[in-house]
Amino acid sequence: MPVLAVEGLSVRLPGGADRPFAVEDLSLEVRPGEIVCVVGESGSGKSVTAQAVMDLLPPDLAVASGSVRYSGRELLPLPRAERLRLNGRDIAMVFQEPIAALNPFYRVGRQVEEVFRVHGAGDGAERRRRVLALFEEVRLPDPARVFGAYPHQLSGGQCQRVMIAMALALEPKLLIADEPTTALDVTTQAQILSLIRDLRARHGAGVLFITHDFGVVAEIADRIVVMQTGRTVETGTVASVLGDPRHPYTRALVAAVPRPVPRAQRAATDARPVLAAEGLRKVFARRSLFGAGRRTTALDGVSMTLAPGETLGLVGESGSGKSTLAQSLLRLVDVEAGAIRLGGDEVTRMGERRFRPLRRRIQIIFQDPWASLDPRQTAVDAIAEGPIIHGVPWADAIERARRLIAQVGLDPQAGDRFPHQFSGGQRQRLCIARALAVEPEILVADEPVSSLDVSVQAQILALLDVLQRQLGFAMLFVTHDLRVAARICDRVAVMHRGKVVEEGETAAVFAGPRHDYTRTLLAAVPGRAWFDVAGVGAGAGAGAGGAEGRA
Amino acid sequence: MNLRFLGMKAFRTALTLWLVVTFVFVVLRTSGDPLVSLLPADSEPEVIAYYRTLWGLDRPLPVQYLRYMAAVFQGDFGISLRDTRPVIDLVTERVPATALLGLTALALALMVGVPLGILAAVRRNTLLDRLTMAFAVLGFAIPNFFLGILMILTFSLTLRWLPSSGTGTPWHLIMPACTLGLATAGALARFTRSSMLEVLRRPYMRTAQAKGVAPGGRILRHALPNAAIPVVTVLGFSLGGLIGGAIVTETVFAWPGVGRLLVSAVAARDLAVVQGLVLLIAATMVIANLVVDLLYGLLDPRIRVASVDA
Amino acid sequence: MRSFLGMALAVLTLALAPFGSALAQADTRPDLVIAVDNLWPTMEPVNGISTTGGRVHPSIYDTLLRRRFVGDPAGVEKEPMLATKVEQTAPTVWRVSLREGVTFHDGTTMTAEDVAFTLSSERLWGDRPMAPRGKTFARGFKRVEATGPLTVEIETTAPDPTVPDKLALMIAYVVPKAAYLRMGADQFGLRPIGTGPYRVVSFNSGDAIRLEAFDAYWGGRPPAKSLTFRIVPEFSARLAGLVSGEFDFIVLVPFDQRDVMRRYADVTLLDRQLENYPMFSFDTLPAPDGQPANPLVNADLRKAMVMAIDMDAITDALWGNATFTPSAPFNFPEYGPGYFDAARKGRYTRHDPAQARQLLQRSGYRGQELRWHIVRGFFPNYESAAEIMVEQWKQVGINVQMVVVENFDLAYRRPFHLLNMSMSSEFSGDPMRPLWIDWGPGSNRVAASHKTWVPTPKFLELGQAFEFENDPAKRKALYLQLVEEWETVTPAMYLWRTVVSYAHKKRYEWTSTSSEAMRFDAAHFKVAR
Amino acid sequence: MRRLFAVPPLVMLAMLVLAAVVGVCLFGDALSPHSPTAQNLRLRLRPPSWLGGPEGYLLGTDRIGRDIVARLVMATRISVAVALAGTLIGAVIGTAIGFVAAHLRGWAEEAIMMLVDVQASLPFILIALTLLAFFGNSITLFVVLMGLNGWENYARLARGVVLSAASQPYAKAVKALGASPLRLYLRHLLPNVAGVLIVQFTLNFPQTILLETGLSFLGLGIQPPLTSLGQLLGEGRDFLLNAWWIAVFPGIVIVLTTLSISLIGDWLRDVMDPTLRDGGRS
Repeated sequence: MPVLAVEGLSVRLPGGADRPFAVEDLSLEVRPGEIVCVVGESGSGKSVTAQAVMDLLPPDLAVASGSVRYSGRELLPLPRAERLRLNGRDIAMVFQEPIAALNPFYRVGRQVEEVFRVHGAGDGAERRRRVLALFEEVRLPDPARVFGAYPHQLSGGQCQRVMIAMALALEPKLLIADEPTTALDVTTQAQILSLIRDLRARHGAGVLFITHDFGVVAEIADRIVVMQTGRTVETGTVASVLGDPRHPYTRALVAAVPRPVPRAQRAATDARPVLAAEGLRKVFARRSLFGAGRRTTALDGVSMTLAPGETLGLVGESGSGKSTLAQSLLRLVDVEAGAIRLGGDEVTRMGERRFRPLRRRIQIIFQDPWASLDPRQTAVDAIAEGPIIHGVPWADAIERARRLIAQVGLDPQAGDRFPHQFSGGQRQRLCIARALAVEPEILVADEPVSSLDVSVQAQILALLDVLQRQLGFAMLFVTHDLRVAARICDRVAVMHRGKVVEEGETAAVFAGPRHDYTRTLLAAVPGRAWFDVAGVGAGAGAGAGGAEGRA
Repeated sequence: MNLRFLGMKAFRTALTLWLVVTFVFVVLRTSGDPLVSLLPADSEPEVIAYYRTLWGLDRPLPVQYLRYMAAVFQGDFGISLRDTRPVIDLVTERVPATALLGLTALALALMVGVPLGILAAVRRNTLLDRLTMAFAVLGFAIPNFFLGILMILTFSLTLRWLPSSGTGTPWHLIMPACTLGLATAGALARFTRSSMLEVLRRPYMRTAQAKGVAPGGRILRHALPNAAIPVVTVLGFSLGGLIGGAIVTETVFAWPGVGRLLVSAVAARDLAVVQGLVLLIAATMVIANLVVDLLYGLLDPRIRVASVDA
Repeated sequence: MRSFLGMALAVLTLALAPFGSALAQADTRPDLVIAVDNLWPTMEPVNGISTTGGRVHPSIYDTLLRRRFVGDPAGVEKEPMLATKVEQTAPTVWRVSLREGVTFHDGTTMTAEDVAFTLSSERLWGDRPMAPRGKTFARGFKRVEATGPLTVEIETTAPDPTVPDKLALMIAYVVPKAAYLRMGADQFGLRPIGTGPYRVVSFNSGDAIRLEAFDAYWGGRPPAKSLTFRIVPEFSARLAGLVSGEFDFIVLVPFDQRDVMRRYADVTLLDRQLENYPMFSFDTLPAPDGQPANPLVNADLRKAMVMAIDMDAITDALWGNATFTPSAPFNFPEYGPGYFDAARKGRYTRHDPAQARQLLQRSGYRGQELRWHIVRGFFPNYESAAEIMVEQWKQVGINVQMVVVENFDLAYRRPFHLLNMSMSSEFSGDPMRPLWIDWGPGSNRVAASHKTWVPTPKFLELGQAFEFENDPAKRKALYLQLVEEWETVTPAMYLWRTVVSYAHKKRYEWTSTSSEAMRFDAAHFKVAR
Repeated sequence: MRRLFAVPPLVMLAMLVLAAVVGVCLFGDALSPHSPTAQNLRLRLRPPSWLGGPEGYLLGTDRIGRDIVARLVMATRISVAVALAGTLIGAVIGTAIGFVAAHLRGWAEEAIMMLVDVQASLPFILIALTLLAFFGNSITLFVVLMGLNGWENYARLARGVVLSAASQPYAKAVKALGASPLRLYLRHLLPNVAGVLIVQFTLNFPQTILLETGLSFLGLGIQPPLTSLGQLLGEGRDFLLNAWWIAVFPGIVIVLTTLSISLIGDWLRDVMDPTLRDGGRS
């Protein structure tokens, strides 16, 4: 008997939304010891499905029809109190943001213990012993110390292990994991995925695993459910869906996944670098109310150069200092030591007023397309602002802005709209247009595709590629995703704890990483085995889904 | 707890107080001759001159300032011009009454405002929420002297349930404390509500639900402690509101506290008393805010316990 | 053990109960609570001269003589108090004989030394007096001396017929010399000691002063067991407290609230005219250099302004028949038939808009703004009257702007054209104080920084003659001439006779005085049968 | 966006009240045949005409026979004007100071925030009371004082939102384009923090009206011959038992006005808070 059987489930959205149902006519099954992945892009309804199973839906969403059976027992007609009793005991859940999912007010040990307390299991000493055993099982270092720690004292990976321990506490038959690794670094993600696999084997629970990442799916899934705008488009075993996708949407998605296969380096130039940094150092001192201030060394003697027209990838996990480096090159962050040369100009300590005209030469695009545009400025105004600042007459600037809008693949008529009227991918196109409007020699792209759905991501990467070829700017591409770096960079520099640990041509680094850390990173790329097996080469990128392009 | 941090805070507090003293001194001494209004209108010039010398008002302003600062530093706030008693005595004899009134009002505000705020947040967008918030806003939309007088006319004059004014029994405390506390209760209710709403949206609240914690436990054990932390910061500001309100409330109910003293000292232009009171009130507020800061740190583990990973 | 103790206590209580009730029955006098608007911070009777202090003083202290209000609301007669006799032994010398066996609240016996000190230069009129505010009222004193155990001699610089009147003033509240010198004036003001019917048991100037019956009072057992003057600033609270029985007396019932008071059957409302007249003075002096010219230097404008006002109608509207506007300047009924004539009319003190317009025409006034400085709450209804008067002036084309300020310091800051003042008619049996002391060369109106006029030579000449004239007929003639000279200048206009309203529980019988003083001795207060 | 126009009924009511108040301020003269200073000493303390009072005096007369309607119109105008001017002064000064603090950082910011602390550590009524009593009450000083009330809130708020807005990618991008700080603050940050400041305005405005009312009670508010709602209320408080209409009508106007603005402010805050707007659905 399946531990979870969902049949014809529909969840209604409140009036005024873009569609009537968040989830429509969904059916799926999870058997004991099986990992079922629900895959889909944002807005596909995969999280809502998980919430419906655990009765965690936000108040404005309601199940309209269908059935949810847990070990054969129909859940939907049960009273709320009864369903609450199942939570944590029979069905447990792991969330996306592990630190935020833990209550900051309590020590984590107590929070795990609460599961026992709520469901009336064991006495105080017994509960503590069991929590420590769980911590041991999820491979938390020094369980006794972790027991007494507050969430903010632990890393994201440690918190996710605590969450998993919490979920496993009462040996539930069904574990729901809602994007459990999305907020984690790639190496941590690999560890958590292997932990979940192990635990499934040991406890025999069924796992409903929600993710947007086909790499992760390839790593962990037994069976796959692909969702698009609330509907199931394809289900099947991992081999059948990944190896032979039937539905066009699935096919497009699979094709859009960037492969960790480096592209060929373009002809190397030995021209003078447009940008060079030497021995950059930056320490962030955080003053705290109690206890001495903490100091974090973000940049520890970093040097780099960027040749005209090339793309340098800056790869590293969170906290490695890659964004600090990117922003310090634009003088958005002031370094404490070192030198930055922009073309022939030494700009490290140049006065802001003198530096301002030079800013035209180096531009930046950011990760979050939602926050990167002034919400009260139309697209055209935003793009024209740079040229106007640098002395281009208003009419010409507007003209140039409209041209750029077309050039980044948007309808020029859409230029009079405000940012909130665009989708995420479209906004990122606008950001690119804004940066390019001042005709920079260098474009710094700080994780430009990290928050985008995989199909959109592929389009943006393709766009950058095309634009770079047309306009010839050099690009510093900051990313945590080796697969993305492989697709777009001529050279990569790997950063770890404020230092560049390895640098070289992309293909060379991927083929023969010299530094241990680089090797760990490469090994942790999810779905490596699948990519190797599938052997899908480069160039399969663009063309996924027609939804993005025109506004 | 970090000594350097405490030292910094103490230094800032002292600096703030010094600014307050200086500000008040400069403003009051440059605003006119206190003697003219202090002495009767038909005082002889010699009499005025006599008192001017007696109180040192004939000296240059900088000298008066330095003398005043030196005295304040030694805990001497001068002699009341009107009352001919040490300011410190006058003030300290009034502090208990105001403290009693203010703390009762604060307790009342907490007991009414916080539960109402929680209730409104939990039942967000229901009729209950709307009514609670309308009540909370009404709490500070009514001028408190008017509320006080209406209460006197209702509960003392007409119903004869409560004494109209003055001190003595717990009954005397009811009307002034309600009058003074109502606005604060409203503010607390509103703040608690928004703080609760903020917390209720947090992912850890969903975690608690996923663990199977019952709604009551989620509110009391998970949401409330987190929501209480920002509410504590509001208490510091509420104190200012309470002291400001006490000025009016004490006058309405003939409550012999600091507020009444201030009103009469201002009317009589009793410089020394006004200066002393302003300093006292500022010191109370600054110290209260310091306490709130520390309390905030103690309540919030994220501040109390430094991170260990690095 | 505990229950045994409890039992014992219960038995003891029962055993003592009859004694307790007997003791209680022994003193059935009421504990009076008087709700006042404020209390002056010192009870030193001279430094504390004020409305809010003067209410309390007669309970703590006795004067040497005092005006008798029982049976005569005008209080023309003076009765002996601590002095049994006051005689003029020479044109400038007065001998005061003192009552025997008077005790102060601290148990000491009053002697001539105490009285001489009370009136001494050391305390009142020297160079560095302990109670400097006494100077005004001790004008002309030259020597005060104890000439026997119970006699005191007072010598003045010139013959002064008003010395007995001065002995009924606040300066003559007798204080104990030794205690006063030991404590100093300030400390004494906080822990006052007098010979009066009640002694102070606690005094907190921000809250209340509590007095207990002084059963060794020379005038017999006081009629109340205790007095508490408690500050209750809000009228509503005073009213509620009186009606509900928390208070026995309240002061300052606003005139318009008297109807409300009358709704309560067990409350007696009492209006009392005081010897005081609120007024305003015109600034008759040319503006200092650099300031716009003062149109009020023209007497015709001042007279026009007086005649433009229907003062009788205003007084009637604001006060009903509780008070009146004098029909001519300084024509005050409290001075008796010698100086008062109801039929006398002032030359300008009447409402005549036509003549006002004529005078205005002649004055050359061109609508300049005239600022009227008014201290907030200066006198009841003063601002209301001002608002009405400003309207009436507007009708004839005079542009007056009332400027309500917080205190006298602000009121005295120029430029102002009209300034609120009051004139007291107290002090002597004739209009010398209001007419000569308050308008003569030594007065604030002439000498202070906020001076508003310069007396004419004729006024000075008449005033000096008036001050020392002992013959009643000549004195009256001089008075009438002085008034006429004053009117030719018209440096001020007065509004009405001050009236205050008290309310108390009906079960009390109480006699008020023509000043703020509230007397609670046996002659003035008793509980009705 | 879609909920922006779904105004709750209570807020709708508040808006109507506010519109009525504005209407009274603009066209109030039509409401009464009498001038606010015209007196009729024979018609003192008369009840509203619909309660047997004299014809033409819809809300009765005051202690010197002036028409309450005319007084109320004048008082509402002055109170609203004073509160509006005061709040605006405070908003402009406070916001500017907050921007400057956020821009300068370092010790200058410390000094400014210290000044904010000083202001915040004194109940404002204390400052107002003292200054008015010692400097004398003039309408100019009064408006300036009302302006000083609450500037520290704007300064704190403006500094806070600017600091957080300045770390937003769009601000960084604009800076990277080479925009001057002035351009960044005025063209980009100010419009984006305006919402927060407007909400603060709706909190500050009723506070200013109530402060004026409290000062009037203590005798330090607007002085005759001008009048204000607080002045009318303070004046009328002794008449509650025999001429209640003097205090009750101004009281109603004060309560309704402050209540309405606060309700609208609360609603605006909810509407403008994006985290409250979307339930956080994935």
